[in-house]
Amino acid sequence: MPRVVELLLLLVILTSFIVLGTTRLSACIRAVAVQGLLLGLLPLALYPGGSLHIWGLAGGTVLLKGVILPRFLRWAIREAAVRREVEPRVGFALSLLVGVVAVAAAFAISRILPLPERERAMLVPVALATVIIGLFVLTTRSKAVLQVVGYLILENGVYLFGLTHVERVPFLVEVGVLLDVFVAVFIMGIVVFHINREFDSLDSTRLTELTD
Amino acid sequence: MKWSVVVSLAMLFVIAPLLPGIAAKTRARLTGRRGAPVLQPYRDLARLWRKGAVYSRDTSRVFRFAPIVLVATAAFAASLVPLDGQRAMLSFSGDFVAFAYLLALGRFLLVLAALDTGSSFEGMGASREVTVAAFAEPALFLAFVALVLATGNLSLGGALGGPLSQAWPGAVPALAMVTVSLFLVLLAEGSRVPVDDPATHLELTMIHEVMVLDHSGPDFAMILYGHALKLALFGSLLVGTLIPRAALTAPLAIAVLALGLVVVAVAVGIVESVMARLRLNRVPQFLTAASALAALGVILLLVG
Amino acid sequence: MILFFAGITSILLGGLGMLVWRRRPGLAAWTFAVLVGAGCALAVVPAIQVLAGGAAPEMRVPAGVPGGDWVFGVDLLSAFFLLLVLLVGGASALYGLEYLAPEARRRPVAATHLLTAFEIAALALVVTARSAMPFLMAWEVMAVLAYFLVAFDSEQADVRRAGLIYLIGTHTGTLVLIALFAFWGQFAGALSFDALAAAAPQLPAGGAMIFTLALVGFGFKAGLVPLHFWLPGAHGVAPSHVSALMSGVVIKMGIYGLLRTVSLVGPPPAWWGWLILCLGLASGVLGVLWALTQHDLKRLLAYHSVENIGIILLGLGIGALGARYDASMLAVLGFAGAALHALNHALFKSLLFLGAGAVQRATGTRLIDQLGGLERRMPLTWAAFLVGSVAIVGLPPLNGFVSEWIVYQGLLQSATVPPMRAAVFAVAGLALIGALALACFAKVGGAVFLGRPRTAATERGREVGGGLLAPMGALAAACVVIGVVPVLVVTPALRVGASIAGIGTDSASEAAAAVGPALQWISFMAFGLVAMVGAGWWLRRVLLRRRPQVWTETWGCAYARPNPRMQYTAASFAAPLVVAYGTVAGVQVTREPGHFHTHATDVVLDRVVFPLWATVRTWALTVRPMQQGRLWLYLLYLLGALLVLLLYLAFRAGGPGS
Amino acid sequence: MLLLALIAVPALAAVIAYARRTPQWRATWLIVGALLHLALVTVAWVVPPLPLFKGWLALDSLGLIVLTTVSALFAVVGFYAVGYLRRESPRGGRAFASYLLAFLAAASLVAVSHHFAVLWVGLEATTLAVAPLIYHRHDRRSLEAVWKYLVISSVGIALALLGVFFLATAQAGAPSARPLVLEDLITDAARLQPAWLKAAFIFLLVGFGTKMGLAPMHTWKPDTYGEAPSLVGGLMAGALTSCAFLGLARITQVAVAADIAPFVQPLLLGFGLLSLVVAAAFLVGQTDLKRLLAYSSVEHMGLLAIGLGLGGVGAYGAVLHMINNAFVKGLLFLAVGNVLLPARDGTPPGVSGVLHRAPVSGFLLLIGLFAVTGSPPFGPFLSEFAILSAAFHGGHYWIAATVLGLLAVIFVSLGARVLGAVYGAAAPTGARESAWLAAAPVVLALVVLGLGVFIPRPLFQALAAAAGTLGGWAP
Repeated sequence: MPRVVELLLLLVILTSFIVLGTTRLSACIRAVAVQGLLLGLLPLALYPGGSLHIWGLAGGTVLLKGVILPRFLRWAIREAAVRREVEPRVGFALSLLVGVVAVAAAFAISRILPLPERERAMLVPVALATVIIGLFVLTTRSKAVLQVVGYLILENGVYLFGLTHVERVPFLVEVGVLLDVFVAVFIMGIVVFHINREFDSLDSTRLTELTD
Repeated sequence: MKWSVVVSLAMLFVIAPLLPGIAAKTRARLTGRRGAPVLQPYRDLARLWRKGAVYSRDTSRVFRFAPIVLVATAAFAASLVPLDGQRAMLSFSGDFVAFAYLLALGRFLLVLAALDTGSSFEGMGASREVTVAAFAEPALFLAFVALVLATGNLSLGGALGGPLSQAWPGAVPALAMVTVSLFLVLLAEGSRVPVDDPATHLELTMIHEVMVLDHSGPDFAMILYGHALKLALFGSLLVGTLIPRAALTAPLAIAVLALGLVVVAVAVGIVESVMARLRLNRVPQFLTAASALAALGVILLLVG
Repeated sequence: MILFFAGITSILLGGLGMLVWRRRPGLAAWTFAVLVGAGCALAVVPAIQVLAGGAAPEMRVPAGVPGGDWVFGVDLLSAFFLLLVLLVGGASALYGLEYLAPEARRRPVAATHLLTAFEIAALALVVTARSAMPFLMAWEVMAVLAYFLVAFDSEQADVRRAGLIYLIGTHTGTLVLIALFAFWGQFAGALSFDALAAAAPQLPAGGAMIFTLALVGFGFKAGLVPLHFWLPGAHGVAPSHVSALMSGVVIKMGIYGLLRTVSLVGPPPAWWGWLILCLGLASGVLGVLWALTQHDLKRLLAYHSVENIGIILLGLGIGALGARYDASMLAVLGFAGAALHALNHALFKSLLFLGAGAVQRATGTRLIDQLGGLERRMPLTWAAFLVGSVAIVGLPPLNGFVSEWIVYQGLLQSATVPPMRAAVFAVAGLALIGALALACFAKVGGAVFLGRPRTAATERGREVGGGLLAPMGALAAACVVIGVVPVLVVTPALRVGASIAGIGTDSASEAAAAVGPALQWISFMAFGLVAMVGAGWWLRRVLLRRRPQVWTETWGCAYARPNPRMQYTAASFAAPLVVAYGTVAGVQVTREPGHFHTHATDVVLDRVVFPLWATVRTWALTVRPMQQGRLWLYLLYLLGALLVLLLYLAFRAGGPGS
Repeated sequence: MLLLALIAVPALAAVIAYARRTPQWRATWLIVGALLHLALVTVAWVVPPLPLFKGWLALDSLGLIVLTTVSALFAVVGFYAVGYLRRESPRGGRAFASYLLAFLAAASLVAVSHHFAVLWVGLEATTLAVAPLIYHRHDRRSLEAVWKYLVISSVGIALALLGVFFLATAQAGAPSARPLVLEDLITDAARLQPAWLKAAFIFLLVGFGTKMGLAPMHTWKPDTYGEAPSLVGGLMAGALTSCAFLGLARITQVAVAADIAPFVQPLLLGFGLLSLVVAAAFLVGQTDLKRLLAYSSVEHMGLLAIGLGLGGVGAYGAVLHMINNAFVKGLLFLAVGNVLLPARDGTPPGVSGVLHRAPVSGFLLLIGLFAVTGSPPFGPFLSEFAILSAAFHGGHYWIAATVLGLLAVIFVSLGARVLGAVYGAAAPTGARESAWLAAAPVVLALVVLGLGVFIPRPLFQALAAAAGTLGGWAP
């Protein structure tokens, strides 16, 4: 059911845009949570009547990316007694513009690339766009939490691309990947937590002691 | 070994002290004085030879060895020169080097002796002596190179003895230049005007004289003699280059040499009377000129 | 070969003994002396056999690393340098025992002796290694151990600095050598010298690359101008027996390397020969000029090493040109002169350094203008030092004259080979070098040993012990013997030269026949000179026996009370020459009233090396802002890299392999 | 079965060590795990283990070399860790041993995996396993260090994952093949879609390059190595980089098989040279000893990339250099650790007089200095010689010249700093060097020296085989 797929993908892009455009941390985290849910649903939409593999994948994704990680991030910032605004290095409007450009570029690129199967054509550009947006967030947002969020978006993009051939990449690996992402974000969260304690701020720009 | 070699060598040893005398006489005459008799140097030597000696407490064996070494090296250097016009007593390929380095050995000891006294004047003289030598040496060696190129023979005896006479016609300008530069070197090595002035009385302007201030008696005699011998040696090199006497019979050749030496001495005297002594910092230029002349000669011989 | 390795083992054991018995210094010293001495004696046997005309032994060891078997052997060239290594090495090592004894309380002297022994072994292996891998390994071990030996007085900052500069110089050279063999290996199946030699014909441009790399790589070690900048400092600050070892032997490894390269590749291109000749002249003249300006006795000696390397290079250049232009006689003479002067320089330079060490032990200073009048206080040291001085100035009747005479022979004979006649001009250069060296050692001998002591410490100086005098005596004896009976070493040297030029021994014997009579005359001259001086001495004694001999003050030209401070200082002594040649040597001379000063720092170091490094440093520091601790910047670098690669992909997508 | 054991043993040991109450027991289990692992590796040399899980896990010569290197280094570091834990108990020291063992497990997984996704998982696991170790001091500096390390390497590794997927996409042309399995990728390399393959290579290069620390993705390295405890630094610079290098080598194998070498070569050479330049620039006048080592590590990663890029003997040189680098870095980090242990916080700029204060460590530092700068007769000399020969052989004279020049600059900087630390006036401190702490680096020094003068036959054959799969050969 390609329609559903495209709808989901559009939603994914939208969630990314929200992260780009919003001013509040909590909103960003919520957006990422939603994106995680969407990613969880995508396999089902892509492979209707899917196997145990698909269901497991969907379930795992929803659980990890949609529920646990966002929760965890909220916990990480809870104690932070600092202002919760985003304070980006690049203004929101410009960020959104970049987002749009990224999407356009992604579509342009995927025009060049010899794509595997046509009916999932849209998957690739969206994946690329998400990746680019994730990297953009990582580099332009100064708050540690937001960088974690950016990393999550990046991961989601990669994951999206991975969906292009779920049946080729076996379940075990998917699980491994998910686990790794989970642990990575988990540790990052802990570090963010410590950053809050040490610096009374989520602002990672303060972390510039180590230089040459 | 032919008698002529021994005789010529003996002749050189005998007339060596005459040359400073002649030079001084010429100079005196040209400057309108009567001057000391020509044989004065012999008298000085004899007097000194009979004297006792005065030594500085600071001096060591080096101080007393130096005069002996000076004479010995000069004598050996003499044995390398073909005085009878044909062959030298000692002759081997590359004995140019031996010639120069023997004289250098004598100089080395003499300089050490000067420093041995710890007198600032003698130190100064020694310093100037080595400086002059450092500039004269290249000129001398270039002259040697020129002789080698002209004659294709690597020994003094060989070069000055035989083939030089054949070489002259082909290479007059080159050899002329070499002769001139040899003369300039002679003036320097013999510590003569315009490099040094044996007749001056102000220590600060002396080179050789001030270096041997502390020597006395027989030691000083040996130094004087050795120095005269050195002058005679360069003189005979000069004569040998200018007038190859291989063709002549031995007695004639020896006579020509003696005459030539006298002429050289007179020439030295004339230079001394017509030229002023150069300021010390001009001496290098003077000797560099000598090197340049010799080098020019070498170049001419290389291209010709 | 068995003997050789037995000797090496014994040397190493001697070194280890120092460590084993470090609680009992006496015993350790004895074992060291015996084992090292015996080791040198043993290992030198094959060298002498080969030089005497025996067959060249060789030994193959299966290698544990790629590059073919490890071959060790003693051919003529190796034998000659092995001789040098073991003679001087042994003497220095033994000298070290007593020399360092006073330091034992403050420093790990045992370790130093151990390193010295190992250094000798490494040197011996360098000259016997017959394939690249063991050669490079022995080479680097030699260089690094030398560094540790130099850094003996590591408390002092200047020692550390000098050591570091040495290390940088030598390691740069090693890198070039690695490049040399890496490049050469591409044309040869294996890295054994035989294989490399076999590959020589395939080398592009007649081995121009090889010869260039060899010149730089080995030049650093040999310390030829302008690659000498590390040398004066290192040789100046090292313990004296180490300086002797380094100046005498270690830098000769550079010469060995050059000669070995020539012998492997064959006649080098003409430009190389001329280049070597010019470098030789530059090193000789500049080295001695810089030496004249020195105030530190050992730095002065170090600069004379640069000078003598120059003389060696003159010989080498003549040899190379002769080989190129098929003038076998010249080739033989040139290479033989180089090898022989290497040996002689090793002897008298180490002798001089050991003498300087004795002076330092006795007076506690190396500054020439604080010494003086030591002739009375240490006559034997002075005798040895005088021998060394006369030898290094190249005067008859000592060994220096012999080798310089052979180099002169080569230079003069180049007049007979049309393409290389211009080389005769080098004669003037060599003459100048000789005259300047004479001036310099007149200054040293006069200021250090003659006249009157300039300081109280010097006043108190006393003769050093036998442990220091014996090695000096041995080296001095060697200098005299070679000078008086040159034929002993010249004949082997000529055969070495022939072997380097790769031409049969018949041309060697031809050359020997050519110089034979001259050698006899030289011996005769030497004996005659000694006899004559002796006779003169005796005559003088007779004359003055019953005549008044007055002992009084030096005649101060009517100045009543001369004092030591009034003596002509070494700096002033050298002044006229320094002033006259200052511009050539790039030496600044400053005159203030009553004070005359010449700069003794190294010109190349100050004007080239340091500025170069400063430039590198500034460039390096300009990129430091890259690492400012800003995470987002770091991520941008990452993205930038990715972007660049994607662009590359976009452009190369149609490229090969797609 | 053996392959599984290689991963399971250290994992189990980690769990047990965590469960144990007393530090003594944790230390014991650390040693036990390390030694058992080493034993298993030795077995693997004798009896080549069979592939597992339809060839996902297999042990070819390249993997075996990496595995052995990691295991041996880990064993030594493990012993060192025991002494270290006695000297100072890091906060959260309870898990210290477990994290180490977990790292070993992950590294083993990397070494034995012939499936790119599995390899990726293992690599990411190694990243995460060491993160807590970096942060063990729980102060601002280490916090900053671990944060940057996590973010940068996670981003890198995420890109690598994308690369893995690209690789899978490229394989679409060969439906019969087992997806992402090395053997199949190589066998029908001809049928891979070049564009996707190239894209995959690029992303994997960036990703694995980030983990290796190739410039300009190296930025986390100085901070991390500077702050991590020196034994962790040694493990990262020695073992972690080797794993990352293995990843790069794997994709290079595919690239070579699919003969897109002309595309790949300039990339590897470019990154290698850039790394050398950056390392040289940052080594000049560097005072902090650990950062010094970090940049030196960047330099050697650059050499590895250059070796891979040159191919031929260079491939052999690269693999050999990987081994040497691992042990030398271990040696240096442990020695520096001994020097700095008294000084708890980072590196005091003016470390000097080590030779008087801690003679053994000082001596080891000297050995390390000459080894790491590729002086004979130490191991790195042989590998750098091979790489240089490859450069000459390929006619890349300018590369050879550049490398040599940079090596000279690097030697000056390293030499100036290390010798300054070893010699000079001793900083007064009562710290004596314990046998535990001194022994480990001594062993490493012996290994480095041994590899310089003797390469055992089996190892050489393994190297030759590995070089063969990388389109190269042994000298």
